[in-house]
Amino acid sequence: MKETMKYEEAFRELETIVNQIEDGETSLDELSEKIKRASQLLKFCKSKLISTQQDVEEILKDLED
Amino acid sequence: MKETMKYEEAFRELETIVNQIEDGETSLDELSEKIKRASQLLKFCKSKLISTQQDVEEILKDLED
Amino acid sequence: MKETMKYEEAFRELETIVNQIEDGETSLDELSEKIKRASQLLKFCKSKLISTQQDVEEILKDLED
Amino acid sequence: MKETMKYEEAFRELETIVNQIEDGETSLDELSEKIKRASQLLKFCKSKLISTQQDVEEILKDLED
Amino acid sequence: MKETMKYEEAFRELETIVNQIEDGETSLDELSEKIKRASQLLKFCKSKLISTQQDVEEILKDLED
Amino acid sequence: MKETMKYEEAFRELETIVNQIEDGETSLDELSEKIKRASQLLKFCKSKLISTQQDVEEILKDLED
Amino acid sequence: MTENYYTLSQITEHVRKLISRTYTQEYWIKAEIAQLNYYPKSGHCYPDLVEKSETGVKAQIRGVIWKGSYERILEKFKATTGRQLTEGMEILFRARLDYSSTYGFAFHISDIDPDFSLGKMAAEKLKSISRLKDEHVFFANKALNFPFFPKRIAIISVETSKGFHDFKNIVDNNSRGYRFFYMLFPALLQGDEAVDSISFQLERIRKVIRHFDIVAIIRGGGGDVGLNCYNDYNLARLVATFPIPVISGIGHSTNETVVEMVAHKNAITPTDLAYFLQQKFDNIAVELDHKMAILQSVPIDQIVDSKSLLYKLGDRIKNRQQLFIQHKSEQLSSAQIRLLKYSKRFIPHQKEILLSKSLKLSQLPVNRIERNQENLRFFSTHLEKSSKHILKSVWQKIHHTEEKIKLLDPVEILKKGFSITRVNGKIVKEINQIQEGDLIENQFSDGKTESKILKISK
Repeated sequence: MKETMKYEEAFRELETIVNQIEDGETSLDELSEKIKRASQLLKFCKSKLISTQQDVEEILKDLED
Repeated sequence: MKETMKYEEAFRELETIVNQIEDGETSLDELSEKIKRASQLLKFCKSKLISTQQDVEEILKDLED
Repeated sequence: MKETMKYEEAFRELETIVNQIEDGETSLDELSEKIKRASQLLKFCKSKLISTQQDVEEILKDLED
Repeated sequence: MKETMKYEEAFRELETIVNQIEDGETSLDELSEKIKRASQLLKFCKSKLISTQQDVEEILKDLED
Repeated sequence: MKETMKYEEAFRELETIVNQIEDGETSLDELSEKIKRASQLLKFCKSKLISTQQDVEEILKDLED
Repeated sequence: MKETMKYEEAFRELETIVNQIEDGETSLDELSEKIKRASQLLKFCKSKLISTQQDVEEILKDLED
Repeated sequence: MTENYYTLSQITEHVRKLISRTYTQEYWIKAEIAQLNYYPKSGHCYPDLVEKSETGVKAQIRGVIWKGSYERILEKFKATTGRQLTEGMEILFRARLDYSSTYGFAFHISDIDPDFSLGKMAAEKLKSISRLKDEHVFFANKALNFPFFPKRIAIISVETSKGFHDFKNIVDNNSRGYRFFYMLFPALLQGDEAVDSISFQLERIRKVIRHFDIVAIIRGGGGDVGLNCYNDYNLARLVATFPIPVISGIGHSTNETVVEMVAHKNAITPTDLAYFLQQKFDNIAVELDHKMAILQSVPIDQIVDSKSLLYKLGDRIKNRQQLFIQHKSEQLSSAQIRLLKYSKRFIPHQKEILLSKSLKLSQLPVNRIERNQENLRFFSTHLEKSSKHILKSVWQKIHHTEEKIKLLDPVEILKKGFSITRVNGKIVKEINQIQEGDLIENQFSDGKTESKILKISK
């Protein structure tokens, strides 16, 4: 998963997959792939909630320009 | 049976065969061939299901951590 | 009777003959020929049925394991 | 009477004669001739019937076992 | 009377004469002639009938065996 | 009177004479002449009748045998 | 040389007396403060009061507010309007016109009407709103999509303010461990200087906007005074057109300011703002938990369902093939039964037909002969009967004719006593045929007589 992936994108993708799974639209062949992906997305989203990697230095540098 | 066959395909083919046998659309001449095919499909589907189940369970276990 | 004859063909022919005899459409001159043929067809169908049944049972037994 | 005559032919001719006699289409002058012919046909038919019956019974006996 | 005369012809002529006499169309002059003819016809018919009857009986007796 | 005269002719003449006399067309002078002719005709007719009757009876007797 | 002249003081003294006599009382006057000229050292204030027209200054006069009045007036003004007296502000003041020989004209201001200024401010606020609306920017910030994860916050506040402190407290110490990133952009948040200060920081934020999701304006306490800056058109416009959502947490109880109106959300207080953001994260967390629950249950259910479907299919195959074979076997049995039944029936049936023909054959000729015999017998009887009948009727006719002839024979009539009369050989039918004296002849059955007529009577 790209680090740059936006959390909203991730959340939307997760939502789509979960809806597909919930609606039974997922074939068994795709199921484990989808769940794998959903699992990654979920982890990513959760981690986003409790982490931040914003760099103040960078902002300050940007401000000075 | 191709290794690349999909579960959904296999299941549909299996269902078709069962329906044909049920509807009396099968001639006796084809019966054993069809049952043989159905048997192969059933085995294939079962193994696919079991492997998918294992995959899914692993992913989900990983998710709960 | 050809060894390659199909069960369905044989059964249809048998049924046709039985119907002809039932409806009195058969002349006496043909009667014994027809009954002979019907008798052969019956035997053929019976043996086909039994061999198919054995085949199918074997395949299904294999499935239960 | 030809030995090759068919039962159906013989029967039809017999029937025709009986009908003619029944309908009064036969003159008295022809009567004995016709009855003679009819008598021969009847005998022929009976013998054909009996031989066919034997054939049929043999075939059927085989079938009933 | 011709020996070749047919029963049916004789019978019809006889019928005609009987009718004529019955209807009183016969003059006295013809009467005896006509009655004579009728008598001959009657005799002819009777003998024809008897011989036919014998023939028929013989054929039929043969048939019953 | 001709021997060849027919009964019918004789009877018709007789009848004519009787009718003429009855109608009173006959003068007394002719009367006895006519009566004479009538008597002759009557006699002729009677004899014809008797012979015919004998013939007929003979034929009929022959028929009954 | 002119001997008649006044000294300056004579004139100014005259003017002073004239003015003091004319303007004996105070007046309410409307004017704009051109310059405030407040001297904090003395505490006095000497505002330049002007009236402007389109072309320029129409009137100008100096004002004087002594320290005591100024403190009283300002306190009242601030209490009512929430503002300081500022240059450019139009005020309604009570003053007496005064003339001083040395300083010239001046208004000694004893009071300023804060309500007038309040009305003016309200008008200003309305003007700002309508201008923003006219420019179609009033709802621009609200129209922005609120970020899904409002995680990176540019905060405009004062480091030491209570509001910022409250906000940090909530955001940094939430029980669920959410981590927000925020960065302070310090600014004055009230009073007339606030407009420039906030605007400056907004411009700074704009430079680094890619690092931020939202801007939060957080004011720390300080009551309702000094909030008129948030009605400033320029500041409001900046907020409204800002490229990311601006949330206000200014914290006051009076009417909503224009900045708060155009902000994406007005959270009222810094605490509310913090809770609002936290709530956003809560919602996401709840959604994620929900999705996780689905992920944990649905696929397993699906697999279980698929398994049961598969087993059912397997069962169906087993059952159906049995039924199939059974059905075929039944078909065969029924064909066999029918074959036996109808084959056996065939010949007896044919025999019956033959027998019926045979019966007909033995019966029909006998009937035929009998019928003919009967006909012949009938003819024979009829012949006899009819012949006898003919002979009988001929006999009858003959006898009848014979009788008639007998009756008609004149001889027979004469025998009954009749006679035939003739005269001259002719038969007499009428009396006129004869005359008296005629000789007549009478014929009898057995002879004749001759006689003479004696008399004729008619």
